[in-house]
Amino acid sequence: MDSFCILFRKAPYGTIVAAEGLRHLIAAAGMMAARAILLDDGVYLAKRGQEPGDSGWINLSQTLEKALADCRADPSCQLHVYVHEGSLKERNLDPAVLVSGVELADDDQVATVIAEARRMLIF
Amino acid sequence: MDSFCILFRKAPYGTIVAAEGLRHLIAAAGMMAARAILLDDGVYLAKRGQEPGDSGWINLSQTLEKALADCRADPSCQLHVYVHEGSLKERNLDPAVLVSGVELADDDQVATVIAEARRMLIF
Amino acid sequence: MSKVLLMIASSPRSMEAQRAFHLARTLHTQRRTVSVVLLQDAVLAAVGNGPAQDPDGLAMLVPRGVSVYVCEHDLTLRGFAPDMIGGAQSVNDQRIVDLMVADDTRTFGCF
Amino acid sequence: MSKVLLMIASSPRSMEAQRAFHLARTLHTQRRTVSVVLLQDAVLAAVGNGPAQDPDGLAMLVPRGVSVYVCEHDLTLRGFAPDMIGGAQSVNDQRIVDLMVADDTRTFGCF
Amino acid sequence: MEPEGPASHKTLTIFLAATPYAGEQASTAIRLARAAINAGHRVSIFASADGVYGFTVGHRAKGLPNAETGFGDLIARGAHVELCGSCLATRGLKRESLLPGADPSSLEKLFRLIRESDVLLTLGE
Amino acid sequence: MEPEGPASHKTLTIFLAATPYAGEQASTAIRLARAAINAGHRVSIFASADGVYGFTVGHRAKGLPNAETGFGDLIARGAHVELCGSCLATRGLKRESLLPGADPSSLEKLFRLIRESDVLLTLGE
Repeated sequence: MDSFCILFRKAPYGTIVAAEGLRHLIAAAGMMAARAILLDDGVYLAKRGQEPGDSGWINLSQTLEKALADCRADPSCQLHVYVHEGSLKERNLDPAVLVSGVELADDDQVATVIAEARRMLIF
Repeated sequence: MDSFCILFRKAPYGTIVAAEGLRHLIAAAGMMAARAILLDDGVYLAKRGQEPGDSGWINLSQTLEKALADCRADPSCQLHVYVHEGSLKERNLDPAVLVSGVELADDDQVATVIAEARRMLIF
Repeated sequence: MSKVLLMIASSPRSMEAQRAFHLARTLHTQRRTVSVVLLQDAVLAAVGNGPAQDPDGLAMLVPRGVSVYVCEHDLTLRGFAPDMIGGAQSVNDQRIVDLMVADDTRTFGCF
Repeated sequence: MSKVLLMIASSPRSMEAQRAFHLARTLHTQRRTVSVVLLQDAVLAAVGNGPAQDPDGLAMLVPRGVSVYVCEHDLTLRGFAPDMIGGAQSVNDQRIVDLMVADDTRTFGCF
Repeated sequence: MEPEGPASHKTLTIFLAATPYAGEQASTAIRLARAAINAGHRVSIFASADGVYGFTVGHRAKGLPNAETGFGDLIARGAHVELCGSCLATRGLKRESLLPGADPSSLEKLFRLIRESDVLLTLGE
Repeated sequence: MEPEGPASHKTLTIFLAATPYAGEQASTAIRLARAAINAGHRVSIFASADGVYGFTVGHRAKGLPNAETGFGDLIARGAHVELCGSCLATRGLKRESLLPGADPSSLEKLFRLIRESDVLLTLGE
């Protein structure tokens, strides 16, 4: 029950915040049970098909997807990424456009994940 | 008609932005016809009675009020500070709590001041 | 079930503060004990905002039994007197720390 | 009367972007020629937001005759194809500069 | 549940991601850290991303709180400070430009700090 | 109305108040400045507040655009860059840590730049 949680609230690229959250999530997953919640503009982090091209950015949704896949392949790794359904709906985003491995969560589930977290970083 | 305009959109102190806007407004008023618009959280910049105490901050609304008074005393100075009525109303702020020298403006007047500006800085 | 303390620092109308207010309501609905500390620009939520101005915000939390604490330093800095707030309590830094580290409290923030 | 070009970079739901959308409507009501360029997170206003989702935002500008241009670079970076937008035009950096420096245009931004 | 220590010996970790002059975040970190130390708690500050700019030297702030003075004072009072090392490298900040007592660190050390803390507070943009 | 020059010789001034790694603002400034220069326009960048951090040297950015490289390239292509002098002092940034071609300036010079420009664009937080 007592897990570490990272909250993603902002869209990727426009601010560094989502990229920073992702960097911390990946590091946390290697060390402890980690959960992430993507809500409000944070849901855009999981949008598949991002194309940084020669911008210098890494592809953030692909990095998230790879972290989830790597974790599934490692029995000791405990990582869950929840995407807030209400935020998707408000933005007219179909869950089908998200990278694989993320889980949907409603208001109630989001609040429960937060309340169960022993500590939370907010991005 | 062709004046320089500075837009204040954020509350003072929480971010540096309002203080920066004010610094630029005072400098601009010494060099050209300058107008400022306080709207959204920017209206809080003109709230009288700010008390920085020993925080290290200057009193921003007092600084604004003094700039307006100094300008009135100087016939060559052209400075107008407009406060958006709708933003005050949304925040339940009475115009009586504002420092002296500012002028109220409605949506239409705000849009006109902006459209008439030759150049605008946004804070 | 432990108590939850939400620390809010963003402007009341920002997405960040609105999300925190919404979360406080949901946690309260889950029958958790929820408190809120307002810091920085978030203190503006405690002045002049009746329910009519902000139906989804702070004003609905106080009547539901959510304790709302407002950073006195940040209120007076912005020109508001500590006695301007209805249903919320103005607190100094020491009291904020006490709330944050209280036993059986999970502190999350700043939103 | 010169044309007005508003450059918007903030997230569509932010106070900053909402203010810019509102300003565009008011300028349009004043019978000025208004165009909008969406950059950075503001490009998200052009994807998936029907009028039902955002009655006061971008979706109401296009039918009123406000030209809306969307930065192609920032759209594709975020995983959206340029053809996903209804009523808006995706543009490259060169075209954005052309719009900004066009004769008789007053460019204001970024909101 | 982990055992809770007595109220007088909690550990507060502040994760600071805002620049020193972005607004009030550095002041908030300093004020809360000072109050916590005064009450006998342990305080750690981990500066990340643009937060690392706060721990350079030579600031001459006018009209707004001097972050260098505030952070230096906290370090003198026993606050523990670590800075994200890769964030320093990204920004070209070298060790000799840093406030004494504010040392480059790593994500691994951050999560060790977090695990050892009773309260974790993020102060970002 | 001031006289408008031919479309091919406008002056664009970018007022940059965001840190180089706050997000996309520095990249936007660089991309638009580059496009403007390519089209034959003059470009000035005035960095203010946290924007001055973008014009230091030694950045080693990974996974996000390197602002130093971008700004250095712009200066090489003829972009004119000025930095708010008091903002540098506030942050303890010394001349020797600055990108060559990015010089400390003043509010007076900023407003001279603004008066001489056809388009003024703010890129802030």
